[in-house]
Amino acid sequence: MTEFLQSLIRGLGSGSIYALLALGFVIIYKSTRVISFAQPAFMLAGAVLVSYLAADIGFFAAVPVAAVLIAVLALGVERTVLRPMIGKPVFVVAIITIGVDVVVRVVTNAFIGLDVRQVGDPWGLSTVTLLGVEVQQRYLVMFGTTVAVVAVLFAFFRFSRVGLAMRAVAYDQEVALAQGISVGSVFALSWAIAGGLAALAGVFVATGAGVDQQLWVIALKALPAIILGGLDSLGGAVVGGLAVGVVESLVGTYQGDVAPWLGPNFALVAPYVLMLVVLLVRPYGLFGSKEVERL
Amino acid sequence: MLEANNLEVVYDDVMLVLRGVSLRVPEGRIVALLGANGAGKTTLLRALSGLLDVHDGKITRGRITLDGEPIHRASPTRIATLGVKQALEGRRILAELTVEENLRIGGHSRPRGIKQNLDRMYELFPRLRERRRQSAGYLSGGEQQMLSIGRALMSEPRYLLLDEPSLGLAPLMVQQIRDLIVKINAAGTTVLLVEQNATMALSIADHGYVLETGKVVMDKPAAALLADEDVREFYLGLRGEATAQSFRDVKHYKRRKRWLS
Amino acid sequence: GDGAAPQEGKGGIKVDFGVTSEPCPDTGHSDRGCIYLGSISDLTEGPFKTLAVPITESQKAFWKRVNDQGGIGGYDVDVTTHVKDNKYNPQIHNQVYQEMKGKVLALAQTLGSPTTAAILPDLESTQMVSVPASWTSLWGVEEVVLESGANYCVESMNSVDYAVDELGAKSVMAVHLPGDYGDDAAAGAKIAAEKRGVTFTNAVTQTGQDNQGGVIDAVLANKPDVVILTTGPTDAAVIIGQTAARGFKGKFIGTSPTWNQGLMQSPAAPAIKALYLQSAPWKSWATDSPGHKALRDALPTVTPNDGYTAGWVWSYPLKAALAKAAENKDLTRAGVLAAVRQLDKVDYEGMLPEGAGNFAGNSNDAAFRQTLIYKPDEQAATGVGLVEDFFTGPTAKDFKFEKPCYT
Amino acid sequence: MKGRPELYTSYAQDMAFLNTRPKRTWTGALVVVALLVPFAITDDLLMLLATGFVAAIGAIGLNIVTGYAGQVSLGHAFFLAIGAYTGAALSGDPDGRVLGFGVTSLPVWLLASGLVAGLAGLVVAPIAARLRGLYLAIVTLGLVFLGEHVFREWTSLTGGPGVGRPAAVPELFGVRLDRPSEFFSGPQQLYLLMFVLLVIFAVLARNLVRSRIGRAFAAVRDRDLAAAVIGVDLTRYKALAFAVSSFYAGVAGSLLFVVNGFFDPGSFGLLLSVQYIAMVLIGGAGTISGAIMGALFITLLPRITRELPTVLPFISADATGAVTVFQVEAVLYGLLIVVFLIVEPRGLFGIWVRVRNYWRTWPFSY
Amino acid sequence: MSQEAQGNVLEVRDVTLAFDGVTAVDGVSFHVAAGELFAIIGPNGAGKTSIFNVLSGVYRPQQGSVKFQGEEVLGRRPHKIAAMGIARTFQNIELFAHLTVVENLMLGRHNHMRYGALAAFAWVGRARREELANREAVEEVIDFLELEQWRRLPVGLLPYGVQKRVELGRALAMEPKVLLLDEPVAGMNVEETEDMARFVLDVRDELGIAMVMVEHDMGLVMDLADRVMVLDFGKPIRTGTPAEVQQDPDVVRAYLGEAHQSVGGAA
Ligand SMILES: Nc1ncnc2c1ncn2[C@@H]1O[C@H](COP(=O)(O)OP(=O)(O)OP(=O)(O)O)[C@@H](O)[C@H]1O
Ligand SMILES: Nc1ncnc2c1ncn2[C@@H]1O[C@H](COP(=O)(O)OP(=O)(O)OP(=O)(O)O)[C@@H](O)[C@H]1O
Ligand SMILES: [Mg+2]
Ligand SMILES: [Mg+2]
Repeated sequence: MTEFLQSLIRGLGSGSIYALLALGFVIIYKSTRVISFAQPAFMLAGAVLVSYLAADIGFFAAVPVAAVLIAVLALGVERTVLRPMIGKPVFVVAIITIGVDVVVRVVTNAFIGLDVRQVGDPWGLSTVTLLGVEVQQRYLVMFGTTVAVVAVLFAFFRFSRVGLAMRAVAYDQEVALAQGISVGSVFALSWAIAGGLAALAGVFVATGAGVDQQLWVIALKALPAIILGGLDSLGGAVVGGLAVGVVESLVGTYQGDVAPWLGPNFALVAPYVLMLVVLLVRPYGLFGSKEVERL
Repeated sequence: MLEANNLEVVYDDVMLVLRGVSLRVPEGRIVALLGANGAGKTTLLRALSGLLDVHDGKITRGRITLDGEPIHRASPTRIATLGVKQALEGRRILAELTVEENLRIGGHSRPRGIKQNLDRMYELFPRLRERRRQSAGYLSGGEQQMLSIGRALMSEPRYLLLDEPSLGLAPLMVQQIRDLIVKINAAGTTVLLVEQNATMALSIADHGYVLETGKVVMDKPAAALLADEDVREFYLGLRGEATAQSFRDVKHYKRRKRWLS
Repeated sequence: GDGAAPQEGKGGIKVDFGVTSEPCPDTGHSDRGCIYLGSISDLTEGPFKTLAVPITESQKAFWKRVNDQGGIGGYDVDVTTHVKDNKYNPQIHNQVYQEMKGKVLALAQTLGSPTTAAILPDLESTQMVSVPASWTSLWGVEEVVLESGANYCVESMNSVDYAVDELGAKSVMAVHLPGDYGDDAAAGAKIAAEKRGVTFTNAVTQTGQDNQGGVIDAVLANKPDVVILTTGPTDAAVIIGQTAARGFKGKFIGTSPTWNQGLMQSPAAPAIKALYLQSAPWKSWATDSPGHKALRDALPTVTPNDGYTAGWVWSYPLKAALAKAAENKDLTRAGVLAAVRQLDKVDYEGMLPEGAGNFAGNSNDAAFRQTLIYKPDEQAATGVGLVEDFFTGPTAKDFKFEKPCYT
Repeated sequence: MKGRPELYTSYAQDMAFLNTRPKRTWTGALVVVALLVPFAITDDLLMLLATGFVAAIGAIGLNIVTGYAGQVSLGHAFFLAIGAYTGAALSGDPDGRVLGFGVTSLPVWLLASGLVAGLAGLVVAPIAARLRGLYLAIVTLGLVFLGEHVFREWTSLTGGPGVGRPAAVPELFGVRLDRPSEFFSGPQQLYLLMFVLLVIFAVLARNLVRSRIGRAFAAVRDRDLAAAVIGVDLTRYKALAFAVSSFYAGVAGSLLFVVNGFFDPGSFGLLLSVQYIAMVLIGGAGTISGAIMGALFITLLPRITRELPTVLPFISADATGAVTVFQVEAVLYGLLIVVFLIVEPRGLFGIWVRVRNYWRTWPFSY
Repeated sequence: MSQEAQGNVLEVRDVTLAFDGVTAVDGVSFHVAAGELFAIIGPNGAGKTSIFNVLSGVYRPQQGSVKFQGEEVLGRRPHKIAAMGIARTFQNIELFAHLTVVENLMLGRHNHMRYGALAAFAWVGRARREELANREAVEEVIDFLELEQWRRLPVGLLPYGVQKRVELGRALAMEPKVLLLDEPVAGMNVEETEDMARFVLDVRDELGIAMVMVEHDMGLVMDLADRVMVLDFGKPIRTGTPAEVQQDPDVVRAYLGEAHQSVGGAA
């Protein structure tokens, strides 16, 4: 039982990173219908930035500063590269974000240098005991942060005009423009938020062992998460992220005994299996909104 | 006054669609804009509301002024906040949003009045009230048309550019829309009305323009247009005598008269 | 098509590919000819960039020193004109190799084993002698490949022997990345474990900090006395840190690419200091030997890193082969390969012990079988301090190398 | 219909494969040039072009499902992999380290690779038919990850990651095409082989897309509900698009590494799928010639970026400095894709159309 | 012409279709005789398009039956129904915007060709023969609807009125037995409406195809239709000849409004 609980809690821990990452993807998707493949690069850039800043201004100051700086970077990218693409086919835009990812990542890599860098977080690998289970402190912090971020975003989308405007922009930019919504500002805002979230997630990923070039790969875990949850649902991103984390962890713990024939490291692809199963039942994920179809 | 002067519009850098159009929409009036399909009516509205960009269109010559201020370089967002609002051709409702969300979007540039305006729209279109929580995409064609007009009215624009509002509406509903246009005009909204239903449009307009392949070929008070031979024949379907002829008799190819081509 | 018939070059030496009578671009020795060597390395995005960049830089310094000391048979050696990035991808590796193939005499570096495997048939058919930047046991049986020091297989055998003899291990576990890098090490560990009669378990993992959950569980479930670790540095930090945090008390011995001195600052540092040992094919940066000293003198400003050491050590056999070929008046590809066949020892200037660098004998006779053990040490230049000098464990001593360990 | 300005005297002429004179002239000229190229350039470039031709076959396949039928698939790498392993295993050495059956005849393993991959496509199709847009894209991406897992584990087939296995053996009528013969070098022969195969598969694809099946694909893409109402069986045509596209992927996969001679399971990741999507988009979705142009562009791009710094003198050619030439190359790769798509979102085909229209209407712009 | 004698092509009996909360079609029954032009009118949202969607298999009603030439239609998938011989046009034009006029019409003939994927790859032989034969058929439709000058253009670029005509052409190319027209002249000017009226009459008189037409242009409906059914809130409130329907006070109140008198008027 404790084995199960521990596995579950570890899953929720890493799941909260995936959730944060997934939120970034969802925010951009909600307002532009594009999956931004530049998120991994922003995540890496955020972690690297903190690794430089933390030495001077301390971890807790460095994280918000880095999040803001990466948000500004994302804004710049939006302004120069994405703005001209308003109204162009989304898949072309998605490929452009891949180009952006390459550029940002290569430049960031140059700043990583040859040694693994550290973000200097205060938690390290220390643990606390909760309900008789040892839990890493950093996981608790991540979980808390994710909850807080989601609460803020929810409020933002629920109670501000901007939330609805974002959705309108996503579905039909001309209509949005005709209503006096500034499509450009909506794009900029969503990229900035997504950039900030990516930076935050990057820092959390790096609290474990440090920053190296391969850190960005983790961002791909957000893909099954957003599909599971439904591409345009904030709540879905969180549920999806946590589900991916938990499935990965539980499968990792038990698959070796239950189904060894699936091969080692099956846990890493288990989220995709889960995703497939969910989509067979719900083609728009758990909470995604359905496309309207009528003649 | 909303005014276009000698406007030239090109799509995709190659398609010259408006060839020097001038048009005046004086404050407080209803101006009708008639013309065959493809004449450039929608293009003119897009130019006025700044939405050409989305369609790869450009104003290559001429200017547009709102109360004397040039606005042909302004962003659509800015033009909308100045109170010039276009109800897009073809309904263009946001299918995935609910009916009410569609209306709220319409009120984006006037957040304070949203509550009242919602009530106003539901009063005008009771059908929309019934369907308010439903995805707008499932509405019937005519209901979508109502939603599209309602959405445009949500921001209480000073200038309302209506692109074929009667399209797909039942006769009774067409009358209601006509009355509605008169009503909002009386309440202070200036209207530029693009219509295929010329009878309806000219019956309420003060002034009318006829557009043919990108040029204004007639520019007269509505009453004068109603009396014009050609307009009667080609836009109202009336020939000589006051009664419409039956569609059963139009068996033979009719030579089209054009002012220009 | 490509093709160059042997011709008479400078100093009456026979040459074909990649050797010119014109001087090298920027050595300033206008009286000498130039030997062009190619380098294909992982220089931007790939997983081994942090080793590859120092290796490449160090080799540049190595050959500059060779040129400064008079070059080879009236020629300077150029290793900067034909450097390419392979992104650790076999296809790209092959493409850039094809690009430089007709313009170089030999390869001063071909980084990675799957990447090198992609060009191996071509290396053989064109008699292109090359220096690998990897330690797989496959190279022992390939005569065009000039490996130095012990391979992963030997290194792990020695680590297991060390674990049994010095740490009293009764059980060992190999935790490694897939591919011949990891597989070779795991194979060596397995051979040694069988020979020494200790329990052996095997766990494959993947790179990525969040992907280590499976092996962490496996280590905790098996509780081996010693884990032979063959992963990337951050993977290692996660594995060591997390297992220690969850109560694991066994030791880890990692192969060389597993280590990065940046780990000393990581949250896992306490665990690493307590549990980690590192095996190595040669001595680290700060060692007192003529070769090491020359290396440090050649690169006075860099942050110490044993990537530099590796690049430097690996270059000696090629230098020896070129010198021998020049002596034979035959700097053609075939001539260099013939020279390699005559090399029964190489002077590593003390960086490897006497007897290293035998390319003349069969693979079993030629195999180098000595390894060192280091442990984390904050004071040391590259973060590790020596624990056990060059030794050959009983397993490696008796093992017959006739084919790669992992097949 | 007689006497129209196009001067067609029958529908057969109008519907012919190359129905205008410029099309015929251009295509003929291109073929001649392509056949002369191997005698004019170096082997490494030939090998690159040969790889580009193979990629073009794969890109045509992806274009069929994505550009024509509108089903965006990020799973192409998976089907390429199936083809690559089928071809390699069938033609592999029976006594080798990895699975091999010794069937070295190229037509046999080529067809088999296509069929096996096509079959895999059919199996996936029912799931795909339920999904739309990015949901489909990411689910097919899931295939790639699942495939990677399988190929990693199935080492007796794949040799395992980081080890790999030899690629399929290109033997035609008992002659090994990758080895030099009396008249040609290996790369020359491979170049010609791949070119001929590309021409064959491009013609077949072109025929398909102008047939009732191709029209049905386009209908499904533009508006699937309306397509159903006029009589197109959606499930069937979505499945067919997947199957045909996978068949092409299988064929391309089996050939893809023949030039290199060697591949490892790490090759079939997300990146490969993305590259193929990029080929289709950069070439111009929904055109066969666009797919070919896109494939050549993406295949040659790294080479171009490797050459660029040598003509830009301010970039140090140093591998180790603060800004290395390799970082510049990598950045250029990304930048070129970005700039290219911003300037011409319709891709190379769009540029071609623009150029053509320009000359057609020259000297009048409108 | 005696409709009873010729038998009914289409028989709709007691069809009810509800979406959560909305009953779009409520116990609708009607029949269409061979060669008849049957019109359905009614206020916006009355359920007219929904009936079409039921007939063409897009919606599945909760109850009722639809017999086409004696065969049950309900429960079949849309493409099967199309193959049986029911074609339609759409309220919002549903052409394939990127394809040319010819290609759109050829799509209408999708089910008149039988060759499969393998034949398509090769193109010679059967595929070629069928393509050519069907191309001839399509050109006849193009001729019939006077679409020559647009044939090669992508339909997305065509004027609205022409697109509506192309849509009619695509339906005709299917060689249906029953044609469903959903607001064929909406958004058209007088001129184009007249053209369309002429085509509709030609379809009936020259091709003898039975039609069901939904339309808000009362002039057109009253002039052309043989019989009219009026729908309100999903329920039929009156079925009869145009003259009968026009006089019905319920119809006037629910649908026409007082002003219609000046527009209508059959010859
Ligand atoms: N985005 C565009 N790109 C290119 N050409 C366009 C575009 N939009 C419209 N056109 C062309 O411009 C001309 C005028 O179109 P416009 O839509 O303004 O006409 P309209 O008078 O509103 O017609 P309708 O009554 O059909 O709405 C037409 O010939 C049309 O084909
Ligand atoms: N798929 C659906 N889901 C929910 N409600 C629907 C759906 N389809 C139609 N409806 C509802 O059913 C009613 C009838 O719609 P329908 O489209 O049949 O009307 P109509 O008679 O064609 O009207 P119009 O003349 O305006 O086109 C409408 O109120 C509409 O909102
Ligand atoms: Mg218009
Ligand atoms: Mg309707």
